[in-house]
Amino acid sequence: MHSPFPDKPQTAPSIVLTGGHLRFAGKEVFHNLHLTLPAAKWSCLLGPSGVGKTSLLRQLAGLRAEDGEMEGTVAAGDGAPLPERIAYMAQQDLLLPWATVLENVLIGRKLRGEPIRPQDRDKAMAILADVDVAREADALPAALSGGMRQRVALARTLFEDRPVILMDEPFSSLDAITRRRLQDLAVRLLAGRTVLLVTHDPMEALRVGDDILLLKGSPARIQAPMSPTGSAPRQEDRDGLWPLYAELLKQLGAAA
Amino acid sequence: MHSPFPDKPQTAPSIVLTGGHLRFAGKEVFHNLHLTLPAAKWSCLLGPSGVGKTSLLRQLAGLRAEDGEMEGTVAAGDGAPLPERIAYMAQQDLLLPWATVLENVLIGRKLRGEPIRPQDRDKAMAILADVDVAREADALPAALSGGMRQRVALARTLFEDRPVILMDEPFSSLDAITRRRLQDLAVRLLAGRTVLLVTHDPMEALRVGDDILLLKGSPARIQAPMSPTGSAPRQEDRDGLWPLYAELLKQLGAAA
Amino acid sequence: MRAIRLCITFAGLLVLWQLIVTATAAPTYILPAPLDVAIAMAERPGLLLQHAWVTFAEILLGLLFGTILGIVSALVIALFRPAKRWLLPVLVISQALPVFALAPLLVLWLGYGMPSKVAMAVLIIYFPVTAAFYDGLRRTEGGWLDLARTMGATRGAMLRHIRIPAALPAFGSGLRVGAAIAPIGAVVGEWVGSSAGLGYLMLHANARMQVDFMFAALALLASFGLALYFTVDFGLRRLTYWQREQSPFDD
Amino acid sequence: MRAIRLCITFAGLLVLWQLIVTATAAPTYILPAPLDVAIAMAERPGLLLQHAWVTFAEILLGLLFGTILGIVSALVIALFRPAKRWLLPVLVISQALPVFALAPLLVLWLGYGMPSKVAMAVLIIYFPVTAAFYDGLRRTEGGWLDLARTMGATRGAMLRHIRIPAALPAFGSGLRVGAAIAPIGAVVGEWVGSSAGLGYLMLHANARMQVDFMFAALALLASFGLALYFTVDFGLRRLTYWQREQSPFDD
Amino acid sequence: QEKLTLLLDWFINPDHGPIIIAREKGFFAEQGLDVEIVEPADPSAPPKLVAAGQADLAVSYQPQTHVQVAEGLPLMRIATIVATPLNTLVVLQDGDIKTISDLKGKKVGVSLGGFEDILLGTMLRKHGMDLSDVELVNVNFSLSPSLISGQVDAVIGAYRNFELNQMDIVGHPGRAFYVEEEGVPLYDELIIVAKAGTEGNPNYRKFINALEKATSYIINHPDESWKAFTSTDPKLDDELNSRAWRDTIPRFALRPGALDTARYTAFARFLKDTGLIDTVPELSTYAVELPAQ
Ligand SMILES: Nc1ncnc2c1ncn2[C@@H]1O[C@H](COP(=O)(O)OP(=O)(O)OP(=O)(O)O)[C@@H](O)[C@H]1O
Ligand SMILES: Nc1ncnc2c1ncn2[C@@H]1O[C@H](COP(=O)(O)OP(=O)(O)OP(=O)(O)O)[C@@H](O)[C@H]1O
Ligand SMILES: [Mg+2]
Ligand SMILES: [Mg+2]
Repeated sequence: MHSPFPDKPQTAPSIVLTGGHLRFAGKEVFHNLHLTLPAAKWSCLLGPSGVGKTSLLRQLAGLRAEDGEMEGTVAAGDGAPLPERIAYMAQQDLLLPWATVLENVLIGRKLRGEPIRPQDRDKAMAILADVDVAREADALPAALSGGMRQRVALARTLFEDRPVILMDEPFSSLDAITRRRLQDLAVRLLAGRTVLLVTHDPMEALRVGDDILLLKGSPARIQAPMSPTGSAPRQEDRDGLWPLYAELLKQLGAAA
Repeated sequence: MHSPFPDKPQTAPSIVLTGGHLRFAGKEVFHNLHLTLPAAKWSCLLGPSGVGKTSLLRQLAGLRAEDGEMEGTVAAGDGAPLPERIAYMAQQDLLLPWATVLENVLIGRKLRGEPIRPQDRDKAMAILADVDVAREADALPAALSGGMRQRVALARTLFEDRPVILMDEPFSSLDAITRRRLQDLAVRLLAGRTVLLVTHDPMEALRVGDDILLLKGSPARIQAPMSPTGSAPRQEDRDGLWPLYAELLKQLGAAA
Repeated sequence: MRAIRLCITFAGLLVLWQLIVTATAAPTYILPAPLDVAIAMAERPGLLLQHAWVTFAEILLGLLFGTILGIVSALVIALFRPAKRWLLPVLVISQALPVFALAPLLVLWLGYGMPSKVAMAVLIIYFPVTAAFYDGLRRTEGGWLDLARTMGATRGAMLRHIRIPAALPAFGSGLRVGAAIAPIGAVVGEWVGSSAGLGYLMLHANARMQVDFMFAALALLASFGLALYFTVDFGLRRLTYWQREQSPFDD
Repeated sequence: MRAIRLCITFAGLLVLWQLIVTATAAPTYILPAPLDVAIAMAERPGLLLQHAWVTFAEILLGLLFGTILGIVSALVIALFRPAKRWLLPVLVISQALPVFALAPLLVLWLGYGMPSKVAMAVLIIYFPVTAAFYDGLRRTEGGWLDLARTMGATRGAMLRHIRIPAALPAFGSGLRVGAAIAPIGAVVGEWVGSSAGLGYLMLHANARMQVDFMFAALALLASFGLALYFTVDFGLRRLTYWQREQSPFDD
Repeated sequence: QEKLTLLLDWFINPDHGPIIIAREKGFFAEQGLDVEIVEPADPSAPPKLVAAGQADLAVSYQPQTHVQVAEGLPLMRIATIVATPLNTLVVLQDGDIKTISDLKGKKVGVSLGGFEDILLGTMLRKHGMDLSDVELVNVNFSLSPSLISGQVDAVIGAYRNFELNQMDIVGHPGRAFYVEEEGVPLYDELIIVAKAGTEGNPNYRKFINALEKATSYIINHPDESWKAFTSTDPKLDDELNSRAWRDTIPRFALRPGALDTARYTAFARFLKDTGLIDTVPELSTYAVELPAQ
């Protein structure tokens, strides 16, 4: 099977958040939060809606809270600067309505002032084909369905090809079949990267995550209940995920 | 347990679409589509991303396709006019950014020029409590997380209290626990209504749907592979949904 | 803090002014220095203020009626398709015609009193407000309208609860422009015929080459214009409280 | 189809005009009837056209430079926080000062040729364009900016690929207003000092009480203003091709 | 008290002396008149508004009135305020232009009053040139500044009692060429017009009587009348106005109501010869001497 990525060895760092703190007027989302994302591993973050997952991801991505106070330091394990090594996929697709699907995928290069070479175009088209929206490459986002938009946003993130990937519910609008396929694709393409995936689907977390993280409570605290074994993407039956799934659901229920 | 709805018997009609047709420039989404939603039942619509589920729902809701040609007739089984008996929840939350959460829930009454009585406020607050955003009733949507926004949109739909409910992925941004809770809530509150639910989660369809519908192919056609027995909300193990789940996944896979 | 900044801004403008005078070596009858103007202002403060009130009243009334008229026109054009076809060209023409050409007509119909000046200010403010508000109205997010339709919204309620709030930011843009140019309307009106107001004073002084006094009136007018703009701006921010402003390069 | 509608619109305007004349019983020397004006126009078409070219050139140049200046100013204000604090008041003042008051100064500095009229048109167009574009720039959707930041966007690229496209619809609002009022700028400039142009012709005709001829010039000016507006409008629609317009009550 | 509305041609200035003195000294009141005075900024508007019945009387100019009547405005001259031309062609005293012949190829600023180009043309013709030998530039009301700043080489439309003093005060004295000495027939600069057909209004005669009394008061008491003039509005009290006042006094019509039919007829013929008007209407249709009551 072809890979759109040239074989460029990337050294993915671990990520460490210390003293993470976020408060909105009269509401403390989290407080003195510590978190380590192991290098070159997939961590999956689960937690009840509104607990602060997106906020945490934003802090890791170096973004500020619009109306809140955010504190804490985010650093890479290798001590090198982090920001330019991160690709961030937000909960909303954030496609630019005036740019075609292909242009949206290439936007990172444009924003960094890098030229769009033919091989960039090819790579983008290959990823679009992988997420099955290649046919719409020249369409504007307004002509896409919700799931197609999400897939374009995913393609944009994959295209960025960074050592650290932060994704906020990247598969939430996809049907079960497509979702599985794209999980497998992401695992393959993002092998060796440090990934944090926010998801609402415990089975998804178990299939692709090396570490499962739980954010719960108010102010929210991090728990790391389990680390499935075997290499991702795992299979429900083959890799014995069902007991883990039941366990995870129980823990989530306790969290809610 | 309290119910925010007064005991007003509603006769929910069946819905019949004949000759449904939708084409966008150079792309036929569906063609000569026939569909009957049985009265007072939950139908769940599954299908690959981009196949036309949202479009079909919009046609049933009496909305047009912005840049496409739409044909076909939608009628209620009892022959009475349909439009004013429908509540529609879109794939996006469509909250008004200038209105508080509570005002967003009450917006239907305002838009119809109906007065907001104290009991409307109480009912809205009760539903907001049910979906667990009562604490944010006076906040603006910008202060909510993605899942919270979706729950407000759900609350708005439930508040409308119509005999026909069309919902487009209403639980997609919710964590597993909240999602289950809200499925149960919806089943309880919408008992006796004619419901069409678009979802990507086959298990969700099996838990709440009386009929499962599959939209697949290009142009898309409707299939009705199964109708789980037992009253919703069903339990995975108790109601023997697992074999159905496997079967459904297989059919979806064939559809993709 | 804000007051200090305002003072500094003001001082900066004065310095700029003085620099221009010095640099271009402009004679007093072309561009007087700030000090000359200040002296002219100090010499006859009563006269200036007395005329200023008249102009301020005209400006405020013009802004009020112009805004109301603009809002109504934009609503009519946005709501009724035929209105758009027929009214829009009239509107554009009304704008492209120099108000001065219409002045005798206005005086003929409204006389030499305040109404004709207010009408002139209205004419000037009207278009930016109408055009911007109309632009906002026709760009309402489709999803909201669809939602409202399925809810059986009445036209009026849809307008009131969705289209108008959604168009408020655009309306704000237009009103800001309107507020900034309202003083021109009143002054042009006074030039057409009047016996009071800063515009009258200015023409009068200009005809006599009392350029310092003319600039004193001008300075008063500009100060009022500035105050009006920032008041309107403040009000509009309140009105569109949910809008978050981006100043992405603050940091 | 469009041509027919345009003709009907035009005829409608003529009828409206005639109605006003009839209804107000305005004497010819204040508001001549359309036919009188047509006759006046037919009598000296060469003279009218020759002066019209001058004015049209002034308007187009004014619109061009005013737009460019407005775009640059809005960018500077939006990008540099200090610029906002210091430039915005200057901008508002520049607007609150009646151009008429500045007109004699401009003429003295720039002479009686075309530059002073173009400068006047620029002054008039400048503010609506700047204000609207700036408004658009400061309201960029936060999510896009966040995305761009995580991608390591340069300031320039973020501006070019996100903030400017996102502000184009607002810019369009402003430019439409600018296009509609550009003719005033040029004509006011001509009134203050000129030896050619429709404004000059109008002053001349007005002084001679050839009101029908003056209105002929006015009609030419209005037609050009209308054509300019709709051309700009058409161009702007192209420019914001992804924008869907809502006319929710079409059906 | 009978109400009358009077539109001036321009802001109050010494040219309006008799009108202001009649008001300040109570001569209007004496005649039982209550005169409302309105100052416009566009001198071409008042005749239109009088013709349209928006006001009773307007201050206008004899040449313009001929043109306006020829264009169909129903106007009737009933009185004269300034009985000589005020218009001049002005150049800088120490400038290059010494005689009118020096104007060849130069720029001449004009305040478009509808008549200045005819004046200039006549003056040029006397020196063997015509209008095509100069470039006419509309400078609106910035006559002196445009001349002083060198934007134009001469201006036509400057008033001998006003612009000349103005230039002198700012240190750039001008030299005037008087139109009536360069081939233009004598005319009344400032007159009062009413709407044609209303000349039977008895208040008009009373108005003229008051003007006449005011004029003789001014001649007799130049200093008191200057004080009375400035008392209307303190901002009138400056050096320019006081010098203009002195220069204007000898030009006020001593018999405002009197009509010099020969002067009007000759001037109408002059206008027809220059092509400004096509026909010379019967004088009695636009100028009268109102009878005593
Ligand atoms: N404005 C448009 N112009 C062109 N094509 C469009 C437009 N809107 C929708 N489509 C096409 O119609 C098809 C159906 O879209 P629809 O939104 O109904 O899909 P869907 O089944 O709801 O998908 P999803 O599960 O991803 O939400 C898609 O292939 C989409 O590309
Ligand atoms: N601008 C704001 N003002 C006030 N509160 C805010 C604001 N933004 C977010 N919050 C609050 O912060 C909390 C965390 O929000 P966040 O988006 O991180 O949740 P989440 O875990 O991602 O939820 P979801 O699963 O629903 O997306 C929420 O309770 C929300 O109400
Ligand atoms: Mg989130
Ligand atoms: Mg959909």
